[in-house]
Amino acid sequence: MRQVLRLLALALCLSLLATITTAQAAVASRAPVEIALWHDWTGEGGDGVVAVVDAFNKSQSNIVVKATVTPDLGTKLLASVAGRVPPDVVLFDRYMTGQYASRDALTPLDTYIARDKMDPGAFFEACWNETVYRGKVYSIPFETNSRVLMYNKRLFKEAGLDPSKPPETWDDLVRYSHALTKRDEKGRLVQVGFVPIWNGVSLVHYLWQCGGDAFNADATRVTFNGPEGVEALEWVVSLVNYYGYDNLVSLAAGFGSHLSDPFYTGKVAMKSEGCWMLSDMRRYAPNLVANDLGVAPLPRGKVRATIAGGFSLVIPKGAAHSDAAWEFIKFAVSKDAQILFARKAGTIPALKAAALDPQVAGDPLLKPFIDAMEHARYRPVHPAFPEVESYIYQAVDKAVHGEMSPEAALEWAAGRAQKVLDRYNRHLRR
Amino acid sequence: MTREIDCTSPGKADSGRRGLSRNAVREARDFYLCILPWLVGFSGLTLGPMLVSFYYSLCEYNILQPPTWVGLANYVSIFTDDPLFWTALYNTAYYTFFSVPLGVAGSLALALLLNQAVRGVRVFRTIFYMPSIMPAVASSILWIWLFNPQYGLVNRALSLVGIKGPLWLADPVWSKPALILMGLWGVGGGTVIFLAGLQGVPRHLYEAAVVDGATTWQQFLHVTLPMLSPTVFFSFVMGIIGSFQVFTQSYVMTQGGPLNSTLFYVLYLYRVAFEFFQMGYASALAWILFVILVTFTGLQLRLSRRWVYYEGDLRR
Amino acid sequence: MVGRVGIPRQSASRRTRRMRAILVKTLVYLVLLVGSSALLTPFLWMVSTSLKGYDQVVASKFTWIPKPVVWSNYTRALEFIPFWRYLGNTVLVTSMCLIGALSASAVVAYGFAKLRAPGRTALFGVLLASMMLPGQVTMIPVFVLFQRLGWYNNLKALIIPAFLGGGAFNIFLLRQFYMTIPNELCDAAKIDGCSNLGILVRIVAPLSKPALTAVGVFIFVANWTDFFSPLIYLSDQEKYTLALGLRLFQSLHSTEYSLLMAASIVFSLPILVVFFLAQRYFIEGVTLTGMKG
Amino acid sequence: MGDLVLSRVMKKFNDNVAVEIDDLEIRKGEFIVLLGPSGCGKTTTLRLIAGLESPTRGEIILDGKVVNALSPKERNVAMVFQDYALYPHMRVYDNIALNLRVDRVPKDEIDRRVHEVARLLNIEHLLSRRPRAMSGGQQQRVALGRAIVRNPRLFLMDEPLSNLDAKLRLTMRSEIKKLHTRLGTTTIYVTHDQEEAMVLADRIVILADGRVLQIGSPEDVYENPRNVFVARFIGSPEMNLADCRVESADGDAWLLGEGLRLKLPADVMTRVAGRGDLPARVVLGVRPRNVKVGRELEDADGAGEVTFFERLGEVNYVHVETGKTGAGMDGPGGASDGGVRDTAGDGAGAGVGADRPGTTVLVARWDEDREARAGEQVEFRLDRAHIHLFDPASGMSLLTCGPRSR
Repeated sequence: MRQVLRLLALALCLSLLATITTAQAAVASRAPVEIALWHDWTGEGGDGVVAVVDAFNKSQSNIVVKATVTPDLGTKLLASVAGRVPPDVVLFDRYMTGQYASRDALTPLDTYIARDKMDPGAFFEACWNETVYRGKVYSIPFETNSRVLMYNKRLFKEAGLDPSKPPETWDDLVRYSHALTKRDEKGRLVQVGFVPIWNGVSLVHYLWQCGGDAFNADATRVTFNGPEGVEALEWVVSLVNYYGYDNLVSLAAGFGSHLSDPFYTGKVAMKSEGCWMLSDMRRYAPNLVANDLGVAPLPRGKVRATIAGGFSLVIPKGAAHSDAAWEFIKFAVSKDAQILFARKAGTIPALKAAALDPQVAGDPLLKPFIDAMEHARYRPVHPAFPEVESYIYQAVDKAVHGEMSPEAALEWAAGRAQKVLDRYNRHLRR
Repeated sequence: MTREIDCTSPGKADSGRRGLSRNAVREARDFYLCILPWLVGFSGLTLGPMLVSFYYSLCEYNILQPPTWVGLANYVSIFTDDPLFWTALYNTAYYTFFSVPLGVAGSLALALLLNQAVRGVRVFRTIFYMPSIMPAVASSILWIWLFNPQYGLVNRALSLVGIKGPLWLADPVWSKPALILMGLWGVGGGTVIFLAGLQGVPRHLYEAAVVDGATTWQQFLHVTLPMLSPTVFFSFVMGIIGSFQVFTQSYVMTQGGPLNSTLFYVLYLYRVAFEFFQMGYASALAWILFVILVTFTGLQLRLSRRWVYYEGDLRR
Repeated sequence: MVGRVGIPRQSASRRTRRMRAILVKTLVYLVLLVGSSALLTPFLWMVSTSLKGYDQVVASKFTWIPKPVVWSNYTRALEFIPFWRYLGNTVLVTSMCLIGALSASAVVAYGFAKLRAPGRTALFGVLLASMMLPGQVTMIPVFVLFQRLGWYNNLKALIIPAFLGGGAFNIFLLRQFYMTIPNELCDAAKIDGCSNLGILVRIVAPLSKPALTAVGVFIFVANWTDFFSPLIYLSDQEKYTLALGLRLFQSLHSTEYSLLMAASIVFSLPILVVFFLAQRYFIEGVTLTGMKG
Repeated sequence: MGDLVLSRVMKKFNDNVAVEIDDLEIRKGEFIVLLGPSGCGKTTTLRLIAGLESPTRGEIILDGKVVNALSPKERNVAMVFQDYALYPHMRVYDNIALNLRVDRVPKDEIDRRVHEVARLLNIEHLLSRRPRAMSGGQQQRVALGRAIVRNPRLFLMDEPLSNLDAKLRLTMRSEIKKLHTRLGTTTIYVTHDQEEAMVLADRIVILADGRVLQIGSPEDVYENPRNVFVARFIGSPEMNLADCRVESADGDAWLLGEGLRLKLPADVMTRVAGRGDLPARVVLGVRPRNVKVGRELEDADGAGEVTFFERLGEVNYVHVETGKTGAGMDGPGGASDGGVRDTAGDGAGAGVGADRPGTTVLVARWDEDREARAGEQVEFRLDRAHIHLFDPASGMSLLTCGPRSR
């Protein structure tokens, strides 16, 4: 008897479910699909996203993209994936692709790419490669950025340096820095040249410029403690020591200048910076941008190298409307949309054709950033990398504070990092 | 002196313990009715997640994929192969050891001050409360400036008395004291609790003390403090629980540096969980912290019987 | 101390006493003034920044008085985000949470403070223990749970938990205060025929007004400024609260400082007003519990 | 059947027995005082009756019904607390009116009754004040008013006068008595003050260590204390107690103590419980008012030296140190008899403290007009009709009672 009842109940539920789904399907066929896009861009970048979304929504009638600005995107995305309510498409830091892809949280896009014949070669190589994890593509590059050397021409002149000849090599950089450093009668810093530990420049950057890398080719060994790493860190430490760590700390913040970079106020003559700063700089330091701003490729160590970061579009696993999401992605990386976004946000399109378009490359301040893409590198697409990098930061910290020699600090960090890498590799193999 | 009947026979005494009288049953029923909302909330929304996180602590879990069982491996590697765990534990204990007593004393002192009948005391109270609602961005910017070795107010004040101030946030030795100092800025929150507590101290006790010739200090010691002891106890328990979970300042201002000197326990845990995606390991860290805090609080509860005075304590 | 000396010296002692009172009062004022001006500085700094144009914000020399005063920062700030909508959401959530958490914690604390029952001590221990696991590790399970309950992207996720106990911190705090209310009063009320609810409503709660006010302020502030729960539980931007909206002023690489400060001030003002109004209860109920003699 | 019966009631806190009362019956309209030193369980007894505590075992029977399970409200008892327990946040009016409001009595009825009670207690002018702004006596009246207003079946009063000054205490005492006469409500009153008990009670219940030592009318417990504890607790100044040996000589029984010897009269002997013989040692008890002191008395039972003259105005007392005397005492046993001479010897030096072993202080009423001087030698004689004998081991009285009430 109970069995029968249970069966009846089941049948009832199923039929109800069926009715609902068919009803929904019926509705869907008439009304456009609404898909959710999460991103954490505000300000000019936010306007850029809105512009692209609007353009897409206007371009067709089947899909409506609803963009939501989500501060603290990473945490929220994690929660939503764990809770199986992910958005359909996310504009997120490409650097995270490996993290998420290795955990099977992203939809591989190769079928779509093949179907729609998307050409990987149309994108900057560093950008595209950063989306590939174990041979599969997990995100489509949306925008990118590189680093260049920004310098203050007025300070160059004051120090007797030629503003049209920015430093070419690390040695130049050190020499210029010495020339640009000013101290007051008590020996406190009033002005500095280039500070290698500011602006969030990772040691990995200098490592690349020395010709080294964080991992070996198959990502089984950490290699940042090799001679290239030691050389890079020694160089960093010697320049910091020239200023004096204590003095740098004192210079770093003052009540008036906390809101922005001491570069704006002429306390720092050179810095390594990405193009994202341009809009901020135009707003807060228009005179500097108009008259005194010099932009040059980063000085090289043994080779030229810059990091290429930026954002990608991904479809989380379990997204309700991945096909529609793909349609949006396709649109967003089309040349027009890329140019539209770049012009609003002031960043570099990931699509080469858009980046080289005069509408974008015509901006003389942006041009050097685009040129720098030639030497662009990207961080290893490996889930262990963030944790490994945290040890690299600690090594720099120890060396700069004089707690350990650069070599010993790197040795220590490599010891810890190798364990981390092994652990991940072991787990990935399983 | 004399007794008519001599004492209890143990058999009798036991019979009384069995079961509760109907009034006691009614009181117990009311107790459970009263705490029902919490009981529902706790068992529904807190206990489950706690147990789940305990399960995670025995797993390798990266949030994005289902957890896989690893037994005690996380705990073992925390204790045997994780120098940062010890660093974070030390930093947190250091911070707690100084910030909690200072914070409690500070809020109490401020409350006494703000309990005076002075003109404009309401405005003063509001001002002193402000730091505890100040958006974190604003207060961290402010404190970075205050601690600036060259231009900061702190070191300028120190130089007035001929002391060359340290680098504060940038110095591994002074970064923790700096954050402790900064924490004291927000004592206004605790002051609110003490202000409320001060209203419960019957005035006649002060009058009695004055009649007995007590000085202001003695009045404080023998009247105010005992009557406030439940509040003091509360502040200590919450202070320890809170400071063991200190996170925001170091997350916003120092990111754990320099040289990991402000790497506090929960900051480390947060990194492990959300930057390295190792929620299993982070959960194990959390449960170790949990055990530490439970032990501490249990100890405090036990000690509290000696010094906390409740006017309305229940006889049992 | 001075009051105890003999009659001939009394006038002299009275004079010293008055002198001392004046001295003490001066000292109190001095400390209050110095302290509050120190605490006011950052707020004034925020106000000042909120009224500055771009060039003044980054000027290497800090000035307190903006020149010119850019009042339009405020109108721009309110237009930068859908301010009024977010304000409405915030008011709704905060007031519901205030009602829920205050009443729930008042009742639960009464149970823990004034009623005897087997298991009470153990449950109180559990209550305390529930605060000791860092939220970072329970966040994901809680999220999954709320999502299963259908609370995701719904204000329920923010409001319902407030009604379920009102937070261990608040319960503990109120319990500590209830414990200081003499039991004789509760007994008297029992004799007068009050049920436990009656005792709470008629006796314990009115006598705990300062503590309830403090807890009310805490609940208000906590919910008004809560950034995290709205962030992870709400996915519709229209449902955002102000605390979340405030984050929209800070972008990845650049920040509209003046607007951020203007919005922060507008955001904090209600809290200050609430506190200013509420705190009269901290002094109004002077020695209500004057029981003896 | 009494109005209130406690039957085999026991209350334990944790493992400590606070109260153990086998049988206590209280009649309708009676004024019962529970008397005992602090910590003897009298307040707990009161709270058990009120329903604020539940007995660990036993039954509380009100009007023939077991009320163990009933709440205070259902028992309809009113209680006046030691610290009054007035609600500090309510005006006097509301303090008195609360229990009527809880009972949902109509508003004008409440108003009428509150005013009636206020008139009765002379506190009408205080109705809008708060308790804090009133004197102790006024608060006391409010507390009484709160109890009276509801016409309870039982009044329970827990040391209601202990926080008042001496004079006010006397006033309130008589007012409470008058109130009881007027209202006729059964009243159970707890105090540690024996004088209060004597004045107020119809019957006194003396408690110690949670147990009933004696129940009786004031004069009964005064005249016939059932044991040493009661004997000492009732009456002021305290009853004199002296260790004595019992000796028989010529068929008469003699008591020999420190500096005293007296022959027990035949009527006392007939009252010896069980008509058996007295044990070899007894504790002799006699109240100060039953000791006659004089320079030279006929048939003196002993002599001693005045160590202290206690002037109370109305009545004066002397403290006499027996066994401290220049003169020897006559008696059948001669000089070697009695503990007195064994230890104190004769002619013990002046300036020896009264607590010196071998001496006993006897307090006695001083009827002469003049003051007694310290050091003065006096003789004393005990009123044979009012002496008490107790067993030194058990403390129980060895005499059957004269006028017993129960």
